[in-house]
Amino acid sequence: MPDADYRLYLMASAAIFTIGFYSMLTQAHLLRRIMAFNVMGCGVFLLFITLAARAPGPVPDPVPHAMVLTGIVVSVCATGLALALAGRVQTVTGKTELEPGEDAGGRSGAAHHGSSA
Amino acid sequence: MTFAWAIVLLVLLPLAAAALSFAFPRRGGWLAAGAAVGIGVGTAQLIRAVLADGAQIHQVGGWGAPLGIDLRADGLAVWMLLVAGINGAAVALYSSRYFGMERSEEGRHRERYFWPLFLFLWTALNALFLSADIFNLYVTLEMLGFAAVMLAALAGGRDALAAAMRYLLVSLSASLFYLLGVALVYGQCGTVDLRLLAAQAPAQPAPWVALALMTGGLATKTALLPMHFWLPPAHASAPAPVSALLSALVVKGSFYILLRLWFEAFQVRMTPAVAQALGALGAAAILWGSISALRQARLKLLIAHSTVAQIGYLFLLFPRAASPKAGFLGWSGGLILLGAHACAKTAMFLTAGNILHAVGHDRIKDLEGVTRGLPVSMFAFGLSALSLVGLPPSGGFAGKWLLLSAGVAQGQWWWIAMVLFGSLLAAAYVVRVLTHAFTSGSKPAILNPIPPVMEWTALVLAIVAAGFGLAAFWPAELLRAGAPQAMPFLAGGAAP
Amino acid sequence: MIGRGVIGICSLLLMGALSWAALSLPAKPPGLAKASLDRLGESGVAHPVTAVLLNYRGYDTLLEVGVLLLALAGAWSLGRGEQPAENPQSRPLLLSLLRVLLPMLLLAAGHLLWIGAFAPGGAFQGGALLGGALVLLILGGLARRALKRERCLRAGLALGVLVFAGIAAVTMALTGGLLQYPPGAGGALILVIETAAMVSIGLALGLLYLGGQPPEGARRSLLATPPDHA
Amino acid sequence: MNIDGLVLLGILLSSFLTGVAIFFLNEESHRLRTWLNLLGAGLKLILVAALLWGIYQGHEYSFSIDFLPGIPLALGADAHSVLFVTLSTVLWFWTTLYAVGYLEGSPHRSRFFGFFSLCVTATTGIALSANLVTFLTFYELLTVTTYPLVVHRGTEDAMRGGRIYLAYTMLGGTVLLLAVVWLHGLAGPIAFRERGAIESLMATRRGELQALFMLFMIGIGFKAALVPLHGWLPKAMVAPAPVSALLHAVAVVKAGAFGIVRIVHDVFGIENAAKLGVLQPLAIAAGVTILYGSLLALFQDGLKKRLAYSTVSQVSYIVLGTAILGPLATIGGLVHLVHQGLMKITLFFGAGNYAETLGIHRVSEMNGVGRRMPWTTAAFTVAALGMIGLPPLAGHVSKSYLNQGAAAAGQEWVAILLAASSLLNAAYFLPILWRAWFMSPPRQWPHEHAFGRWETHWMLLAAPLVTAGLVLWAGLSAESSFSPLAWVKLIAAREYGP
Repeated sequence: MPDADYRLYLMASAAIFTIGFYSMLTQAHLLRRIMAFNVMGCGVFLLFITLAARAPGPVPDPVPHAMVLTGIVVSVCATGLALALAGRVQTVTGKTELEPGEDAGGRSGAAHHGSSA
Repeated sequence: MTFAWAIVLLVLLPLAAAALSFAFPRRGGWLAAGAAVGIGVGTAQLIRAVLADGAQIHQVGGWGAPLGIDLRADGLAVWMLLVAGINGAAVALYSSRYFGMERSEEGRHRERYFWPLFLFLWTALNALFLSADIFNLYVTLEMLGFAAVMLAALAGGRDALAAAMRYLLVSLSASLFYLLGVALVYGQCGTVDLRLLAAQAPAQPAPWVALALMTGGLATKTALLPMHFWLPPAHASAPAPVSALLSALVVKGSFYILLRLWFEAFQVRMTPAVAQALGALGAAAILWGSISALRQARLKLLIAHSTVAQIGYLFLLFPRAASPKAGFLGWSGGLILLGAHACAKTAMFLTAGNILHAVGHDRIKDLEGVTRGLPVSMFAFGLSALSLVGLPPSGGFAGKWLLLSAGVAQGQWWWIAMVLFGSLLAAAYVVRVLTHAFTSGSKPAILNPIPPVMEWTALVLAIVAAGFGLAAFWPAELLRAGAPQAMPFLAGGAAP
Repeated sequence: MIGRGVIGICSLLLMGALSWAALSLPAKPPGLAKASLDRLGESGVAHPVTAVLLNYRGYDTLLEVGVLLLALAGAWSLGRGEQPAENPQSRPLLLSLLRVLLPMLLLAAGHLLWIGAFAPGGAFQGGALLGGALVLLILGGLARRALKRERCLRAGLALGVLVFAGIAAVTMALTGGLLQYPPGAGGALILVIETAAMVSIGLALGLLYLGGQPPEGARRSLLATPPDHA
Repeated sequence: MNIDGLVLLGILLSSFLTGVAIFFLNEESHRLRTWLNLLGAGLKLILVAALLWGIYQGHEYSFSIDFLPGIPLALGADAHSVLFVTLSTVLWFWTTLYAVGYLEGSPHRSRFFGFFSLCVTATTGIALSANLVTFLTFYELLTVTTYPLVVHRGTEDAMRGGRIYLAYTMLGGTVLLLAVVWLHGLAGPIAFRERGAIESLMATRRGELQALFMLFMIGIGFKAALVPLHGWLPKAMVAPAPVSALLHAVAVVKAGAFGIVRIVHDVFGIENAAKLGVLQPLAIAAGVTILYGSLLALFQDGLKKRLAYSTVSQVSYIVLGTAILGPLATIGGLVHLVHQGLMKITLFFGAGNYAETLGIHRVSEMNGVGRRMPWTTAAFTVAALGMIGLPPLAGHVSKSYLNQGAAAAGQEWVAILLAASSLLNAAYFLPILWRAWFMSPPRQWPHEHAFGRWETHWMLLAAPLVTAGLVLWAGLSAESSFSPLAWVKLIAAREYGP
């Protein structure tokens, strides 16, 4: 394949990662943010795959391949975990978003300490 | 050979114990105890080997980098293992009673899941400290992050879940930044081994961007200002032993990778400007963390904000250690401080857990007279405060002394002032707590008795934190004995 | 919160930097393609990706199997998950589909596991199919009895990690190297690891679908209600 | 390290272990605690006596363990150490006895005596430190262990006083830390034994050394209560009387004064310091402090406050003596370290007795108290007259040496200063004595306790009588071969030796 095609893939991976990043910061709904995480991940995996494809020689480089596989499994785990947690957050708080005000710890984070201790 | 068996004890054993404690939930405590003993033996063996023969390398599968993964134990790695081991063991001992105090179905549920998650966390830390491969580090980092988040969510309340959710999203995004950096590094250099990267030292733009991405991701996981926002709620709303693990150890995992990247793999890029920038963020974190700790109404939040400040101190290591004049002083100072902070912070959070359980709240202004109810715990708090403030002969003092000496050797007065000012602020916020606790008001009702083990574990750790400055020369020796040759800067400031 | 404009500008900058870095990568990257092919003969398998996953970088995979179990344990720590469909008979279409799909999925999983040694495939791919099969079973309400046997589930989930770690320790004792398979035994050991891992991966992926611990018979879910102001 | 060095360790451990043991005692075991206290204090006395005897026999004492990389934690016993450690040990014994009596029946005694013992450990540690880092370590330890004593009562007032105390001393400690680190960066580890380690830097680093000296004086000045760093001292008066006695006469202020002596004599070397031109400013600061403290004392009605400002003033006599070049002034300053301790502790014991027995806290309430409590008042009178400098009491010895030393150094202003200060001393002490002895007592004391046979609890009475006796002895036998003065002359001879 000519080199130019790879350039497209490289730029695409950068774009996909950035789109995911932008959504992660701007979206509020937890489900969307989890999806944003997956989009970011896709950008990274695309980069790995492109690197594998560009390798000189008869076959693609298997090392980035294996890394992607590992990365995908991790990201599937992460997604599963995040969905479970988001579901629990929704059950307990009744909301599908995080409150922005909590960031600096301004809200007393210990209202439920009695139960947690 | 020693090293290979140490890996079995340090990584495979806790990993298997984690899986077993998941399969047999009632045996979690015993499995953790077994793992702790194994880790203790492994760490001791490894320390001996490093002191005797210097850094150790093990090629997993016999392949060797770049094709295979190398594991490595040098002074830095075994020091981190030791810190994690001490704090991990203490938390395990504490937790053996902590979760059992709540005699409800919920309490049993928490206990059942605490042990596998805790063992995974410990496995991840040990694997992380031993890895010399930046992709393998990614896997350990994720394991660490997952375990930390789910432990933080274990409290189960509204705040804990929300904080854990935020923590998870931040942590996952940060990991992807790191992984993207790894991809770029591999594309440029064709290897992910730390030592081989150090040997290559390429000058192209891609590694710069990669390094920036990885640093950003790791700094976020370490909660360096301004990416600290997720830490206080997550650390404060978790169960006490979990808060201790998060503050004492988890943030140090990503910090450790930062050290490996900047001082080993990419040390040629460690320019004074980079060092100063990281140091400046650290200084800002000291200020922000301390001042907001002063303003907290609750004990656990105060301790969590103090963690933000103390992480700032760790980043002062960069401008110190990067200098040829003071390299080793700054390096050993920062790392001793790291160990001291870990012990002190664990002791503090465990104490806070005792107070919370005993009096049912942790509002600082209502802690009047708690000293009478929980003398051992408050004594532990006081001792760990010594180390946090950096009074001699605590480990905190030894670390600060070395950092200050490095600053003097470099003639950088601004940083010295920062370290000293931070100590005063730390004194101010711990005294706030002690003042209320000493005031003889109406005696707070001690609702629940605290098992002695929980009080004494905190005290022992506090004594370690407050006393290990007396042997500060030892970690310095350890750090020097196992200093890999890839870190030539460690020759700087050899004779303190 | 920072405004969207600022985030947008930051994102653009990030994208610029990423593109710049990615495009500046050497056109002929100094990867490990050649090295991994050269030493394929020693690895015990014929497919390079499987060789990387289970031999060259088998340690990554060991930890990764751990991560999978960890994720599942984490999800379970949140409490009981959702009750699967009450009545399988209400979904006739799904049931008839399952009758065809399930045997095929199982067969395909076994096939993928087996061919992983010399063609694309392996434990993860096989495990993914198994996981899918399990999800279908749960959706069809056919897995309810299996889900109640929590002890077996736990054992099956832990199996992959335990076998993998056990073999790592055993190879350590035999050859003095972690995951350094004795000459000639590589292929067999890898197959054992992959089989155990596939079972655990399949179970974990399928069970993650529940978003928590499998529900108990009675609809009693722990922590589902906030432990209010105790 | 040698086997004799273990004596040094024993001196520290005798009170450290006592303190730790007391922490873990049941609050109710009064008798055991009292015995432990006295045992620890007694053991320490014996060990110090052994140390004195050993030094007399020509033994060398040193003890060191590895501490920071390249810097040991080292103890030693030179002439300075012995002077201070003897003073603090002797006074501690009596203060302990006094405190046991004073706190009888009050809560939290385990905590109090635990920190009390740790506090004296820190003080003896300061005395026995053989290098700067060790000194710094015990100096900070002193801060930490005295804070719980200051806030012991746990009232709002106490907490406020404690906060101020801690703020001042922490700030001082931080400045001191900076100075120590800086000096280490310049000159390497500083052992007190190799006096004038900075000799080689005199030519090249003059400016830095001057700045360092200033930092040292500020850092230690906080504890020594040099004006304007003295603010904490009157505020810390909320502490129980034995603590005040300890702070003023044995531990904190005294440790500050001792530290200044150490820095001038053993870190810089008095001649080097003189060459750097830093002694004159120090002398002036001391002079200002002397006058300022005395003036403010004049206007205090609270007895303890008046004594506190008197301390501010008197401690600077030591600093003044140190800051004037010449053996006579040095002798005057150093001997005042001992004499001021003896006198001031007696005064505080007296004040404590008045408060505890009759509820008297103010000077204006002291009318006729001499008739009700003749023994206490007699001891108080001896100490107060000593402070004024009446011959043949201890204060007179110090002041006359200071006067001669200043004259020898050509600093005539000191004579005027001392005369003025003596007048002021008389002005704020004599009215007290007049009221106590010659005015008629009120019909009822503010808050009277009955203690049976004696005018007050026997422990409360024994301590001031003994220390008042020591004040007399120090003055009367000053010229004998075994007196504080004789020992101090030895130090001065060494300091200005050939």
